Amino acid sequence: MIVASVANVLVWAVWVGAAFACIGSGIAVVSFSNPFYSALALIGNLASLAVLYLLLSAEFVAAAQVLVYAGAVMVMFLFVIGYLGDRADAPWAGGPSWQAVGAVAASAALFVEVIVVIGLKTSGRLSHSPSPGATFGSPYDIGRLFLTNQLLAFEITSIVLLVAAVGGVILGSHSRETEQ
Amino acid sequence: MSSGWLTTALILFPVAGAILLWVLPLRPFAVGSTALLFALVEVGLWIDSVAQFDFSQPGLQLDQRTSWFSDLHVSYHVGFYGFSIWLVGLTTVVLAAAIGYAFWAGRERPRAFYGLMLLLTGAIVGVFVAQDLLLFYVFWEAMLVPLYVLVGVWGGAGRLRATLVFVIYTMAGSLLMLASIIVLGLSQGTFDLVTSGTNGSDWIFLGFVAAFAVKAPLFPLHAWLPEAYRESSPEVAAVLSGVVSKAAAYGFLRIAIAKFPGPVSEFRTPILVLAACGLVYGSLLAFRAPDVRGVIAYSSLAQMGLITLGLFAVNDLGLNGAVLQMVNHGLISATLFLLAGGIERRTATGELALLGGMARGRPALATVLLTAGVIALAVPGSAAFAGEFAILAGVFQTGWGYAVVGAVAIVLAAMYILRLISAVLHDRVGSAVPEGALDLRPAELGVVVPLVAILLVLSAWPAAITERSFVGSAANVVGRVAK
Amino acid sequence: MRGPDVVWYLAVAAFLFCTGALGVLMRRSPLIVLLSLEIMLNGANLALIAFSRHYAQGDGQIFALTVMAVAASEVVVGLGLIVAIARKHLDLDVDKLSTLRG
Amino acid sequence: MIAAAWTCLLVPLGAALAITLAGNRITRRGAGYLATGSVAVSFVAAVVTFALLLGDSPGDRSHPSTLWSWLTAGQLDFGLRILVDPLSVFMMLVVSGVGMLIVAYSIGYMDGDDEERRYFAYMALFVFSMLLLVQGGNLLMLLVGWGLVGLSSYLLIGFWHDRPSAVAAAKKAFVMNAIGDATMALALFLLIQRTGSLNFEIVFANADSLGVWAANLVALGLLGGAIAKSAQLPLQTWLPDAMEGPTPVSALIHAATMVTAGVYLIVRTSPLFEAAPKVLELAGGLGAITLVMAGLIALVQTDIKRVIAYSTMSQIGYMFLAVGLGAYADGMFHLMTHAFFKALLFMAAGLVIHALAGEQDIRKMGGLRRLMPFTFVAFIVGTLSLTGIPPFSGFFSKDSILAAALSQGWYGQLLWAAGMTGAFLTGLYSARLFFIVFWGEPSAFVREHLMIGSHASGREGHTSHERHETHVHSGEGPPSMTWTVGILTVLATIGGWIQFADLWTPISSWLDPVAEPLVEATGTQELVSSLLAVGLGLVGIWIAWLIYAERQVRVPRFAQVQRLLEHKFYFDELYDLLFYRPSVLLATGLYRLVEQPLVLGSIRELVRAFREAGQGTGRLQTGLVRNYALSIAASLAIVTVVFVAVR
Repeated sequence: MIVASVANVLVWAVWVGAAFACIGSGIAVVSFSNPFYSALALIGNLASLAVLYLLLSAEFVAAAQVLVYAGAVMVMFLFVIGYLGDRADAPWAGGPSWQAVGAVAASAALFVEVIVVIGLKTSGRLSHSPSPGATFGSPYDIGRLFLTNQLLAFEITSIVLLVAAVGGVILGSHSRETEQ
Repeated sequence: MSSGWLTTALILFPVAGAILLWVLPLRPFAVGSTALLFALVEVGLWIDSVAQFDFSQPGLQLDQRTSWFSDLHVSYHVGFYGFSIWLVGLTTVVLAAAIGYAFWAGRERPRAFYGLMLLLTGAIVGVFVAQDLLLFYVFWEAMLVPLYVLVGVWGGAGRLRATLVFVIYTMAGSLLMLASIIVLGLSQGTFDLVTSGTNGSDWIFLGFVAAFAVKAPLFPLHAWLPEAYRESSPEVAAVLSGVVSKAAAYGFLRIAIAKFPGPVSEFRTPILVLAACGLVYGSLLAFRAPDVRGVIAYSSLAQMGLITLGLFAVNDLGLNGAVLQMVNHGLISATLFLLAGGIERRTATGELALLGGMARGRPALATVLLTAGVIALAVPGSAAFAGEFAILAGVFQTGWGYAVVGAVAIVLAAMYILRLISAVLHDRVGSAVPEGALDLRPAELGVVVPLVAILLVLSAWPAAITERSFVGSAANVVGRVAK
Repeated sequence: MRGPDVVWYLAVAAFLFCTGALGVLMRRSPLIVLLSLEIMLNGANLALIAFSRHYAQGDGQIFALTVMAVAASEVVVGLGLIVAIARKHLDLDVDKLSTLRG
Repeated sequence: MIAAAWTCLLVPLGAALAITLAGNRITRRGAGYLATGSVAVSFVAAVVTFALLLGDSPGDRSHPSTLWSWLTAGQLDFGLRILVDPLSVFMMLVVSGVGMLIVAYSIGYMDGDDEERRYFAYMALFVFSMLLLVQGGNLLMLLVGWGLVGLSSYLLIGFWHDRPSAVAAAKKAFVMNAIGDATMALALFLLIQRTGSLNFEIVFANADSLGVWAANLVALGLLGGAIAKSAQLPLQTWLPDAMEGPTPVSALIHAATMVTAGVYLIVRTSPLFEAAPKVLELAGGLGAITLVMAGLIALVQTDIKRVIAYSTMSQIGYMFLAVGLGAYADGMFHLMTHAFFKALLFMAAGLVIHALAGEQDIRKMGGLRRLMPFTFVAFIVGTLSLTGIPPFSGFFSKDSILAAALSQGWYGQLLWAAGMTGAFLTGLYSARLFFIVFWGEPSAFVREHLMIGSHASGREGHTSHERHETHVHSGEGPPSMTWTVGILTVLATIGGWIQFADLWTPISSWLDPVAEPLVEATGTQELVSSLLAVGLGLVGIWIAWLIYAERQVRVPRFAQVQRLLEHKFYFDELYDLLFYRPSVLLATGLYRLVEQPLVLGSIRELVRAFREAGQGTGRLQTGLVRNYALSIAASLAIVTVVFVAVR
């Protein structure tokens, strides 16, 4: 009993930490004018998200998150930022344009709406989640799903990746040709 | 019932011919002759269907029905009524003549051309025999698409603009009809024309009327008409004004009138007034049109107004006369357009001011054009007179004013047709008429004379059609068709 | 379930999504726009995984993984474009790339 | 009898078709013989029909026959139906008899024209149409024949189609007749609505129950057809122009048969007209006005055929006068004698024209008496008969009409006065024509053509094609022309003797079962009318003698009146102003003001509107990614609200 409540408090503490780190790093990504710092903040964001995933007992996704994003995607970002150097700097625009006003309004409205919907419409149905099985979120479970029920998604994903790889290659080579 | 296959064959046979032409790498001459052969066999099939049709029986005959979308109650349902068999006959004959003319005149890209003509044949026959709303719509569109191409590719100098206007107008009409068909079919629970009941909705009715009025065309929705009739090749113009416009009139009869008794009586006056306006308006413009095709085109507008008058009189005389006049006008305008094509080939112009004096030394041309023209102006005793007389007598019972307007139009018709005849055949020899311009060639005669001969036979015996269009009272039959 | 309810996770996810959207809508640097897009996708992923946990169904996680793959692809193409733009010596400013104006 | 009647009707049609289809496989002369033969067969068949009908009792002489249903609609059934009764047989005899003579005459007259076959096909078609008109067993068949004679008239007036004036005249004739057809058709529509049939028996049986309005409208519609076909006021202007056609055509169609169809129509549908007595009186009044007016115009015409054409209008005016007063048999009797003497006059004129290589202007003629003695005699007989001098045929028929008018109250007496004026005018203009053409010394023009021996066989005014001069004949034309003229001369002389009112009336008793006369003149009235009319006619001839033969008196000059007459009372100008120009203006105006801007312009406007709408919405397409993203986000926000609110 005490162990359970202590564990509960501990989980809450971890959650609060991770959640705020997540939110903070997210804001940071959006607001830095130097993309390098933004990218670094995104790494923080990804890491804190991985923690939240772990709390949701999605171990495999958390691992994939760290490996794919932090390991691969972020490296790519950093390479590009490094390649661009000064030109990558993105100072904030001048005064508030109607675009900025509209952006803030739309984002805020979306956020409020989602919160309202969660608060009003779910009315407790989302609390008291049942305990998942022991293998939930494990690579075994994910792998089984991928190769049985979600085989199509798996294959499509692979095709998307392939197309993206080809696209990346073509974009690179094409621009080289035009340079010459 | 095995005879239903005959109806299906009437639709599919020319389509099969079209596919054959597209697939087989034939040489141009072989393509033309194959197409003509198919068209003539199609006429033979129609004659067979007339032989099998029992004109003393009411109701649908030679019918065939297969479920298509069963949950929407859409089916492939085809069959003949008395009046539709004549329109199918008109279609097969005019299309055969048109293909024959094209074969004689020669067309570029023959495989595409003749294939489209055969496809058009099948589609128009389909329009006349379809007994299901959705099927009707399918055939309707299948009829329009080849026409767009035929006008747009093989037409004259202004063909693209003509096609554009034609497409815009007919598309707008077709979409209104599609909306009406969907609403009507869903509200009835079935798309079947035979089993579905009547409907009282003004809006659905007006949707159909708009589509048919554009296609007919009725005044003032005829903006596409002069250019389409002028710019397309003669045989396509013949099909357009001879047959395709009749599909619209058939739609009025089979759907707008038979399915909407309430709205018909409500909107009859404005429709009749528009039709009467179109009759006089078309006649007047035909009188002033500067070229051969213009005269025929505007006279077509006038004739469609007349046919609409007869249809919306909704009585025995009007309906019988309208069916008769549909066949008459189909044959007449096809003949006239083909002759106009022949004249244009010889003189390279259709301008009436440049023509003249072609009768001397060209007895065949003079005789055929004169005969067709005289029938077109509905000289008493001609088939067209029988049709006009019945129509006007019918509409007289609805309102005497319409018949008076029609009588004025008879005089105007005399004026514009005589103007056409004398401007082409008589007076001094026109500046565009070469001395050595030939008389009609045997091939041309072979195309045109059968049409004129049918008209002459109908002149002697118009009751051949009026006795066999509706069993008993026409007004009842339209009601009975509607159930 | 220990710790906060799924609702709280969803709130965080929503906030992340809206923050990312704000970045996409306001920033003019294509790099930061891409980064903001990542934030948006991550927000969505968080929501997917939270629901997956709530219903004890693994399919949500599959979806999240797919999203990750798509995000990776998107980054590849997006960065490729940015590099291409840079090579053409164009300004790295989305407001100046308006060739598609009607 | 029925078979004979059908034979009579259909043989000319067969000939017309055969000539048309045979094309060059039949010789020109062969076509002429075929046409003549077919009309002769018709005549024989008509005589047979007549003989058989004589065998029936007078009250039982009506025999309808239907070949097949011509037009049906529900309960309505209009058959291809003929009616053999005294009236139709009377007309059949006149039409096929006179027709046969004139077609035979044409063989000589048209000899050498390079479209002879077409001519004879048209002639045979005309005879068929005219027979259909008179034999038609219901009003629809009558209207069919009515329209077909109009068609053949159009074809034959415009026979020389490279002459613009001929083409214009043909069109004018057809259009004016189409007006009459249209009013007739309207009358038929009303009858169909009221009686449900067009068969004569049924329609006539219901004539009294039509109601005043309907009866008057029906009668007016039929009268419209009658005056258009018979060239009576106010639809008379086409007939003089119709003289553009070959002369035998004028003789057959525009004198002997077709133009008198209006008289036949009124007699045939007399029960309908009797149900509308005012309209019947109107017919008589129009006839009276026309007969005086045409007589006046004839005084100043210089074209030989036009003078005779106006005399035709005038004589048909007499017939209208007669039938308008209800003297049906008298009208028909005059129709018959008129057919004889007017055909004779035209054919005699044709001989003159033929001899003078197509010249029709009487001012160039003169002194033909000795050069064409046969024609001279024929012309004398025709003129005297036309003027109504006994014992020639016109006297008997015209005087019974005038007597009938005298017995018919004040209105009849008014018409009688008009008829008397007409008798005087007839004498004057016909004698004028006769004296100018035949009296005095041969004119230079005549000498050139007839005395130097160049017997050119010409066709009037038709000189653009090669002359056909292979046969040599006397100045009076080939035998085929002269013998027919000879027969007609005899007929015009004795044709009137078959009825002499009050003493000897076979025609009246033959026709009375069909159309019971409304008037019966007394012997005194007959006598008074005869004496006065003959006297006035002789006075007219005498004045003409003084002016044109003796040249003792100069033509009185009244410039205004003369101009009025030469312009035919300005009817052509009036119609041009009232109908033709407005309709041309209307057509042009409609094209400029409605068709161009509204109907054809509609599509242009539509295209413009779409283009502008496209450009407008195109402005939304900024090309800026952030704008698009913002619109997506904003839309998402809005759609979410909608979803939440709606659920």
